[in-house]
Amino acid sequence: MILPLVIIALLTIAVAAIAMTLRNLIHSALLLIGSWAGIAAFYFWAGAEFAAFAQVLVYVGAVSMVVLFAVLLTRRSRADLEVAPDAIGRGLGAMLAGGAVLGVLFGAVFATRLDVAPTAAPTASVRAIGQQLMGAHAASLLVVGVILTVALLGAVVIASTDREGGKEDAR
Amino acid sequence: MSVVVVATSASEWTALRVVDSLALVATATDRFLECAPVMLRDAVTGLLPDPWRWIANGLFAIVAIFAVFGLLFAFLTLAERKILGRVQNRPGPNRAPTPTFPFAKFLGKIRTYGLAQPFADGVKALTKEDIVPDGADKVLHFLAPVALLAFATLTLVVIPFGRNLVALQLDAAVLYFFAAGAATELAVFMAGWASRNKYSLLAAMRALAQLISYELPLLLSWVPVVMIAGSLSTVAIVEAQAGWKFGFIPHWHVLTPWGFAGFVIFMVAALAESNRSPFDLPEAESELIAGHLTEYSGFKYAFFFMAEYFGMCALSGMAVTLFLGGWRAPLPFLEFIPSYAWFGAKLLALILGFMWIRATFPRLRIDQLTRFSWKFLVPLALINLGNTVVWALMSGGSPALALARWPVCAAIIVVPFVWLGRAQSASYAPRTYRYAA
Amino acid sequence: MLGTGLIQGLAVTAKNLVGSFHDPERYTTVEYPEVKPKLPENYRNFPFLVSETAEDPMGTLRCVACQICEKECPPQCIYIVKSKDKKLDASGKAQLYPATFAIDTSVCMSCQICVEVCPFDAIKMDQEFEIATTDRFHGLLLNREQLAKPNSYYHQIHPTEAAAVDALLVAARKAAEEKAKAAAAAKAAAAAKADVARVSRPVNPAAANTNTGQETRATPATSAPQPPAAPSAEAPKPPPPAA
Amino acid sequence: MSLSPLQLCLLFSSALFCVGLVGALSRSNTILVLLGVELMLNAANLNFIAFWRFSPSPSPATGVMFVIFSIAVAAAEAAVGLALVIAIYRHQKNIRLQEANRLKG
Repeated sequence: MILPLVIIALLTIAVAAIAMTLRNLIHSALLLIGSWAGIAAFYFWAGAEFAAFAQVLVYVGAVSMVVLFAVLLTRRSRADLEVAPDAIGRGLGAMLAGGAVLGVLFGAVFATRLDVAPTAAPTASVRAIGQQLMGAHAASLLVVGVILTVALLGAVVIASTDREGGKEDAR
Repeated sequence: MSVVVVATSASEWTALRVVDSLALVATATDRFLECAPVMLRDAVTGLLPDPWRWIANGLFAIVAIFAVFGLLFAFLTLAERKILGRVQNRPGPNRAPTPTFPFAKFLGKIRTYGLAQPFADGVKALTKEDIVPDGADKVLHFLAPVALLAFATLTLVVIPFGRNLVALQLDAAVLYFFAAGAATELAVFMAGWASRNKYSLLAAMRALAQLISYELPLLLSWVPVVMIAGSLSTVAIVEAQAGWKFGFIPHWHVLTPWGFAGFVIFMVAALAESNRSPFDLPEAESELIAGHLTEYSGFKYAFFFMAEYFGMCALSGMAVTLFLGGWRAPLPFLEFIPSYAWFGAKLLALILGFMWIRATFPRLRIDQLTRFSWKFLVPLALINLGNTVVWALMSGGSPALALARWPVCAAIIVVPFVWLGRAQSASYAPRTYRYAA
Repeated sequence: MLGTGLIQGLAVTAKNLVGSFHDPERYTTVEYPEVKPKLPENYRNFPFLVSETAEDPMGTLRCVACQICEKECPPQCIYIVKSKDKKLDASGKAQLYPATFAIDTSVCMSCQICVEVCPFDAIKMDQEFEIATTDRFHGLLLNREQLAKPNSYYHQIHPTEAAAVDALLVAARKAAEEKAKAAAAAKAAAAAKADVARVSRPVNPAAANTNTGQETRATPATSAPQPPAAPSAEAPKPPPPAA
Repeated sequence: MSLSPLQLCLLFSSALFCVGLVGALSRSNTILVLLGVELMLNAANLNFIAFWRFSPSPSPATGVMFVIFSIAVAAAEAAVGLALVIAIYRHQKNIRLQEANRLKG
């Protein structure tokens, strides 16, 4: 019960931490995809199958593709390869800030009494989720749909070139 | 006769636990052939004490899948080459001699229509030098084929190969299938990028663009099935296609207007997802010298090949499950044939179709490819979704309404097909060159 | 409508798929080592030397070691050594013969110039393509014995061409005979008799179409109306100056 | 002291959050910053699932619902963010965040 959780947690955190320190963008993107998969494993462990598959489908399947595309489309220049002079200071500051947040969060977790008895896992059947989505959360579902559409259009508009007469290949 | 064990808790997701005892099998069917696979499994794993049993069952399922599909892969490669040969009016590989080691002196070489070819290929792949380019990303270069094969194999476990023959019964099995399948493009990207070869990288980018484009129609095409069947579980979807109308027309989804359209869209998208021929741009040998496969040799290359066939089998198996009634017999009096034989027959028929298409059509250009998806398949799949809603709403009413839904739903899908198809056909018109005279 | 063309295409391939099982005429390939492909008559790869008979190829080589081909060969893959002695050829005339005739097929570019320049129709293009060898130096250097092939073989591989060549040779021989007869008559008239030794020709079984000695070949230059043989026929016996 | 599974989950998510935070703050590459933000978002999702899993009276699938919406929004965010990255790259030929400090094109 606990052991799989610990393994998943340690692996995910380790993979994410390594990803954040690597200089090779592709490697860190791939490792981050691994950590997303680890999070999906956690969902699976917690009994939220649907969320786990959604996580894999969206993150490992779609977001990762967009990230890799962005990496490939943005060629790195020489300036990116050398360590910027302020990188060390910034890194130290980030570590400090991160450590502080970590301390606060850990302190809060430890200080709070959360002695919930680990009861039987709640079930979330696909049917129940579907009924919730179409019933109680129908409005939110619509809003999310609108957000996604707008985001898609916005992304296309932002990323598209605005050259004059750019219709040369549009046949 | 149908035993569908409802998932009692979500964490109980491992192993073939559909049928846990011979008694249950006996209720499922009394024919020997039908329950032979499960009986075999129980005979093997029954020796173990109870706590180990589900692990053993799971291992048995894994071994079975690898054995069956590994062998199927071997002979599909041969079948593909044979069929391609026949289509081009030549006999195909027919020379690999069957090893007759102890009796070689008396028998000489025996050529069994090239049936030994897969094994010769396997030996060749195993003994070839494994070349890793000097500038390659060694880890990713190794990881890519392994990951690809792993993901392709993962998709196979939720397909019901026969009555009670599903390795992993999930509540959201169809979602699982496509989640696992979505990861394959990651492996293709890894292969292309790790090779440090411009062609491979181009192939990787093409693969990403293509797979993203075709993921959408693929996902949209099976949503109607889920709507009608009311479940994401593959077993339940097969269950929903049980029975015969008038005693001889099976209730398969492909035999409805929306189901037929969904099936066709699914198969076209599946062709693209498995990088098969009219859409095999990532490995286009004439323009990208085999793309992401360029820098692979030996067994890693064989892994890629194996993953392609596994993916093809998985997608065809999913199409069979979703649209062609799964393991069900087409006619009532044919039910004496075991269910897995029916599944296998349908699967092979679809794969044969894949090969036939490969033998026929030339490769698309990348812009035609993406345009075909975004401007044709996706709108059509969305319309099909609405079509299914109309179908479902009209089925509740009077018999006249139920009869009227056939022409209505057929029209709803055929008219946009013709209309969108006209625009598509225009876009494939002879290319005009801007700079050439 | 979109898709009709696709279905037509599928029908074509399906027809092939089914047809190839019951209609062997459809096959575009043959099962090679067992079944040899029928080569088109114009196919050529490397030269061979024509001999009159199959029984004694070395004795009946048409080649007189004139070395025109050796000099004309663009990649210079022919190597000829003239014999010291002379030997009676098919027409009974004493001729030189190649003591060594070697062609390096790894150098030969199959241009057929040697065939075109040969005044004696002694070298022709072969169709033998199974010439793989494990020794790339000596295995590909073909000597006189390996190159010699009988005229009947030439008829086998290039029937029309061989027939034309033989017709020319026969015509040339007839013309030569007539001329010889006329000359003999003139001689007889002029110098009475007593030269019987010259007249009798050896009666060869293949003589009907293969009696193609130097003499017959040399004569048309002056008498017979044969344009193709004319340019090279000016230098009959001695090797001509290399052009 | 013994930790309850819920506390373990929360520690997991807070650690993941901090990894994302440090990454987002320290790296200068825009893509990596975006990925760090994604990681933080995922850490928050973890909490939803953890609380849903271990709550005394789990209402049906509320936590899962939250996560599904969150994933959808995160996907939108990633798409727009990476489109922005490409726009920045097109503009200044690199994707260093420190140099993207002009509003005017």
